[in-house]
Amino acid sequence: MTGLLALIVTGGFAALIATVHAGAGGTGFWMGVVATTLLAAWLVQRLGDAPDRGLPALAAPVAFGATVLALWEVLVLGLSVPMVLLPAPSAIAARAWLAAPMLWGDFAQTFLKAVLSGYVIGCGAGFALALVADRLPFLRRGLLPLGNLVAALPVVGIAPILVMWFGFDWQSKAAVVVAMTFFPMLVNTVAGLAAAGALERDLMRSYAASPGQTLWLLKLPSALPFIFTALKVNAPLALIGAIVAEFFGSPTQGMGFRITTEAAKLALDLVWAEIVVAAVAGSAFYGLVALAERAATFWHPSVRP
Amino acid sequence: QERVTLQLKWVTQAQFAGYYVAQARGMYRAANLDVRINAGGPDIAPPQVMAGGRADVVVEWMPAALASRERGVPLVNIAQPFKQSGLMLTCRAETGIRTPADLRGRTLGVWFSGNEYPFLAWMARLNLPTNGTPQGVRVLRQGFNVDPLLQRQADCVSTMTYNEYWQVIDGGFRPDQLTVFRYADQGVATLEDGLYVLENRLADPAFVARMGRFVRASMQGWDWARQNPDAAAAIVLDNDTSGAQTEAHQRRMMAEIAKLLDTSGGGRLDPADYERTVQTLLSSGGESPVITRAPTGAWTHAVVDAAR
Amino acid sequence: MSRSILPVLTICAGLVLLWYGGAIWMNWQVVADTQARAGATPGLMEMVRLTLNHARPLLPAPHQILDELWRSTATLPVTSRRSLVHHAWVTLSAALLGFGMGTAFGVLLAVAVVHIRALERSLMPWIVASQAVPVLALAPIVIVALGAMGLEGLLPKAIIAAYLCFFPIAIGMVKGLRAPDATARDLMRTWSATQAQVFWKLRLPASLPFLFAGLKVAMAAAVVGAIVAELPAGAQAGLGARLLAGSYFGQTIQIWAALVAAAILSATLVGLLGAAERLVARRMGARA
Amino acid sequence: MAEPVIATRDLSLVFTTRDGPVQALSNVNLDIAPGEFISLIGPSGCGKTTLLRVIADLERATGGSIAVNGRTPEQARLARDYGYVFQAPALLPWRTILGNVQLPLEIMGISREERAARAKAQLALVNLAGFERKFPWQLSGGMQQRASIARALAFEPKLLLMDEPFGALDEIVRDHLNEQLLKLWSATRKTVVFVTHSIPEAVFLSTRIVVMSPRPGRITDIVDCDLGPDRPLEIRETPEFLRIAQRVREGLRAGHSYDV
Amino acid sequence: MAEPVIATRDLSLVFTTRDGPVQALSNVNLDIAPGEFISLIGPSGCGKTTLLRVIADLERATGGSIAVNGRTPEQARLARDYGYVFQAPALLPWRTILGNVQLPLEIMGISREERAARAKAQLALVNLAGFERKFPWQLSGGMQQRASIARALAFEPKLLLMDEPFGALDEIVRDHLNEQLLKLWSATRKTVVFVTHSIPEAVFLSTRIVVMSPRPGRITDIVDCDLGPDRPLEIRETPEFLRIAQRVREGLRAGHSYDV
Ligand SMILES: Nc1ncnc2c1ncn2[C@@H]1O[C@H](COP(=O)(O)OP(=O)(O)OP(=O)(O)O)[C@@H](O)[C@H]1O
Ligand SMILES: Nc1ncnc2c1ncn2[C@@H]1O[C@H](COP(=O)(O)OP(=O)(O)OP(=O)(O)O)[C@@H](O)[C@H]1O
Ligand SMILES: Cc1ncc(C[n+]2csc(CCO)c2C)c(N)n1
Ligand SMILES: [Mg+2]
Ligand SMILES: [Mg+2]
Repeated sequence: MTGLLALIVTGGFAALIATVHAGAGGTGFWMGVVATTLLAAWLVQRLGDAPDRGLPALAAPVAFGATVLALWEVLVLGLSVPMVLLPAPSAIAARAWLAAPMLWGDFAQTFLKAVLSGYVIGCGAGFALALVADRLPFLRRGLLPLGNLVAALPVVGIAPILVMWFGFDWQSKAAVVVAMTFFPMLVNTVAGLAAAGALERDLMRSYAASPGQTLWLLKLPSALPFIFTALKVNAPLALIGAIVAEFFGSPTQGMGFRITTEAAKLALDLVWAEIVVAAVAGSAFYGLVALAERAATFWHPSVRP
Repeated sequence: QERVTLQLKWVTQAQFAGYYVAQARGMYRAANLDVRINAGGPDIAPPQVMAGGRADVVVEWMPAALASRERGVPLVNIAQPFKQSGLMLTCRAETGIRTPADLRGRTLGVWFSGNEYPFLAWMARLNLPTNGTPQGVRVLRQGFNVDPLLQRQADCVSTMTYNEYWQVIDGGFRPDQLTVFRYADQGVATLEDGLYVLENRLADPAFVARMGRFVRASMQGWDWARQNPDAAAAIVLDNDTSGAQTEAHQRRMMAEIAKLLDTSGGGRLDPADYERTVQTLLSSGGESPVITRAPTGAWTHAVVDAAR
Repeated sequence: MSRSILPVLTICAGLVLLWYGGAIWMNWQVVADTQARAGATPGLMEMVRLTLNHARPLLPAPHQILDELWRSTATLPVTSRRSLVHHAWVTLSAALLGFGMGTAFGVLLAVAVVHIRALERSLMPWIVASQAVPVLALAPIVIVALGAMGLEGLLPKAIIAAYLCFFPIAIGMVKGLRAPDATARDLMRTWSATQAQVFWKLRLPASLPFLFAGLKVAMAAAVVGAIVAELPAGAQAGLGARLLAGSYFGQTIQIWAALVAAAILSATLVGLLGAAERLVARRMGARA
Repeated sequence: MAEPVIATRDLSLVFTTRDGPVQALSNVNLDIAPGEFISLIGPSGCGKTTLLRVIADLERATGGSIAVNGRTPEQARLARDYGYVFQAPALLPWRTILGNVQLPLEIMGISREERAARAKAQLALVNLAGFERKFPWQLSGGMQQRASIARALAFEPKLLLMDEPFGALDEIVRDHLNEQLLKLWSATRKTVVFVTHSIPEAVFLSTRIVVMSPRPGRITDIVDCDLGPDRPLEIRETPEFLRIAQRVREGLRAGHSYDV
Repeated sequence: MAEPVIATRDLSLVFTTRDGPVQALSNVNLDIAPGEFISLIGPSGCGKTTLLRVIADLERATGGSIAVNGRTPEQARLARDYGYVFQAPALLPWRTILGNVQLPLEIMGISREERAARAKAQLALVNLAGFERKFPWQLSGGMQQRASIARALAFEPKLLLMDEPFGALDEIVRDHLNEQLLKLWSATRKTVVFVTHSIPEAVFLSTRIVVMSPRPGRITDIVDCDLGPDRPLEIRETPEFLRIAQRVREGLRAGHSYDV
């Protein structure tokens, strides 16, 4: 049944896309669009209710994404939206295919160098400061309000300064990522370290456990759900930070560099190809963190079956 | 009164004094126009604004305008108040750079977003690769200011005669401590601030007539600004909603802008300048060229003629 | 609250000292260069004085920033375009509207995801992907597109702020709404409570710690979003416009003043959220 | 016999865990008539809680069948046929004691005044008057347990499932609550399924006692307990009472893995 | 008498809550000698847990004084003088049962092999062999309680504080564990402070029984329980045993607010 539905939807969109590329329009065409979209929504709904593991779990988001892409193609071409506002997915894909080596170079520059190093340092620093603050109430009361201040620094403000300090290459972008990922980690870890139950704290106290032992054996495990929340929020954030930072000076490579320079030249297909790379990389990064979370917090009610 | 929306290419400053003067001193009103001036900024691409239907006429540099034409937003130059290019490369003299040949092996700050093509054309002519090899030059994408020069991250940076150059001076350099290469002197100048509209709208005679009045009033504004630079700077300052501009800086900018203007022809584009711009852009190479073939119909004198 | 005044002051004092040291160290080279070009050879004290009062420093000294802040707030009427209060207000209004919209959307999304399995599977991955899209790249398109639909002024900026801030709330809330343990959920089941009742009486209260952590991050993100959105909106006014203008004219001190203003703005807002959190926690019987 | 309130046929339940399946219930056959007071007794881990959870539709059986009031457990749950006292108090930490006891009443849409009145009456019954405005963590373990009993009684279900409700209480309070429960039961003819570890308590309260044994959890004995509806505390010294208690104890011992 | 392990003088504790102070302990005077087995018994909410928590330095007294092994409770806690079985199991959900029982041993820096050996031995003692690799939420309530007892025993403290450790267990397991505890106690001459609600259990195990009464929590009676060290389960039928139990019951009833 689901298979048949998927077949109909796929066929429907294929026909629509062929029609629109041939330049047709009209009432019948738009009714076809509406009907196929409704069928696709039903399909996504069915797939979403399927069992949890394996291929079916992937089918739903894929079907949803494919629907969005097909609609995008049909609408952009059908309504003849100018390319400088929104290019069609087919145009983006064609351009991405041609520009693949360049996209890879940009990805390596921005993601592999700036994002990863900045993410590790930023999350690490937020985490470390949270530990210190948890240990020293004096620091907690003094540092956390100041931590809030750092969080509030807008990227567009710090990026020019950090470029000035750390130079044009990826180091300054990593510094921006550090500044952006730091605060979510700090806030969440502090909240997480406070989440251990009173009874469990008493238990550790009764063992005269050292603060380090209490931290390691009790507080950190119970803080994990919070820490992973921060890691997840930070994954796409780090990517945005690095890209935006490249707007303020960069070598002649990088995703942010390409996006701004090509946008100014109205090469929106290349801009979108770059955005797609960013979205895929960000989602994959997030997905990895989410997998790690499932493994590490198997005991939490939100994960436990 | 007929409405006209003008989209500038950059933030409110004396670079656009003529339009603000025409508005403040009633030249638009006298031409029976109600003109709304929208400031630009680093994230605003005037052709995109145009394609979104949010402007009737835009101020743009010709490389970007030609690029957008090739990408399906057919902009047409209707007037060219700026005759000269103000773009230059400014170097610290202490690095030993005296002539273009000395640029080999140096780190240069360049503006991108379409402004890199005259630069690439120049480097191609000098036979200097731009890929960072020691035989060539190392290129940095420069932000909006000259900090890389002051902080010695670059040996040279891009500047405009009317703006960034003076920031370098304010940063503690004397003119004799700087080596300056004007793009115009190197034969790679491209046309800067011109007025552009969408091609299909020119089919409408009423629109052409309206633009004619607009161009004429704008040129009157420019003419007045050229003759009264300090007063023009004050008018610009009145229109700065960010409250960040200073009077001294705007006066200096206005004085420099005046040197780039040509108000004598009523804004009529010189086809020779256009040809030189196209040739420069086509000879620049690069991995994603700004234009791949010589455009056609990218300018018209119809509006300027209608303005007579 | 009052307990934290002394620690904050102590740490601030330490930071200010560090900052002065940093300012001398970082600005040394530039000052030395300038002096050398001018042919002067100042003594040590003179050099220190110059590094702490440089007009285009790598790192301005705290008193320079305070001075600029004072000049641009206290000495001008708040309606003046040169007043930082005016610009802060422009940013604040967009940030608050965006925060409101983002919070509403984030919470609704979390509620939907927790209750409708199909949504979590199909929509969630795409929401995540959307967050990896650099806003600053999309902001101009968003503003142009919204403008074409007739939306101008506050709303486009607020939408961009909302786009940045709904995500931390949604992620935190999904976790929080699922935090109640099995016994509590079983309890509600035995009363065959409706989904709405389970939500209001169990899931929502249990999610509040997560919600507040998310709100604080989101508040900061909303301010950042409002500032980012000011650039493609023409950088006419607001702290973003000040940042851009400062950067454009190399006015480092002005950048820092705008940065500090932005930081104070959102720290105040985050602080208010913290106070609200404590209030709610008290009402919910948290231990002293 | 009237239509049974609970009827199970070869009921089985297997938990699948990472290191293999755990058989928690195996071939449980049990009919409970309306108005009966059934105690489940058996060693720790023998499946008492699991059986109660299956009745309450909190766990789905993996074999056999079960009917509650002639319907599926799910239908019975949705019809709010039963009240459940959990083994742990499970009070919501952000609600006061009064708020916790009122919670089911709120959910069932009972008016504000009646809610407060009923909740207060139940709290008085379990001797917690004066603690209405405290939060759970301000109460002792036994007090929390009593609050959770009050919560289950407050909404007056026809079928009561109670999982060791009096485990954390001292003898005196326990005797008192036993009497109250018996009074309530004989006055309202509720059906009660009651898990306990105390043999005297089971004998004192029940009409029948179900003895279970572990690994796999199953019923080993069902002891009739016909002491009549009128049971003063002193009945616990009668030979009849002691005889039944002895029988239960033997059943319990037989199912145990220790050789005591 | 040797130097007391625990000595309190006019010990008082007042909780300040939002709606006024709660006097949980009032003028408690109690000396416990080394090797004694003291049971605390009293109505729910009378302060038994609170007294245990003060001894364990988990709560600070607001009046009077207390010494543990001649030191302050804090020093005693830091010296790891005692092991504590809480009223609720308090197992960490991310650790297996074995991991939970090993937790104190890990904290005290005992080697990996010994840790595992000791933990396994204690789990066997409480009849949880075979459940080492399960997680807490996979165990029944009584099994969790037993795991928490194993955890406290595993690190072999000289002073054991036990808060209703056997509340959730059936009679047979309870008898078994009572015997085990008694064996352990007479073999090692530990000092035990034991909270229970079961009068027979208190009499069977203790050298002295402390009867408390609530509002404010105070000691109303201390009953000597000189049954000698050798106590077979059958001792519970002897007249001596029943006499002591009766005395405790009366003390308990006197302190109660019901007029039963
Ligand atoms: N943290 C607290 N804040 C306020 N009051 C408290 C707190 N802890 C306990 N109390 C009160 O102190 C009194 C004694 O409580 P405690 O836990 O010591 O009783 P208990 O004798 O152990 O009872 P049970 O047998 O029910 O466990 C009770 O009235 C309780 O409400
Ligand atoms: N969620 C679960 N996953 C795996 N095994 C479980 C789960 N819940 C219970 N069990 C197992 O099922 C068996 C029966 O457990 P149940 O809770 O019904 O016992 P019980 O008779 O209530 O014991 P107690 O008197 O100790 O509460 C136990 O062996 C237990 O380990
Ligand atoms: C993103 C971007 N960066 C720099 C420039 C260069 N530029 C062209 S005009 C102008 C103002 C004159 O001072 C500047 C800085 C640009 N066009 N776009
Ligand atoms: Mg149970
Ligand atoms: Mg207690």
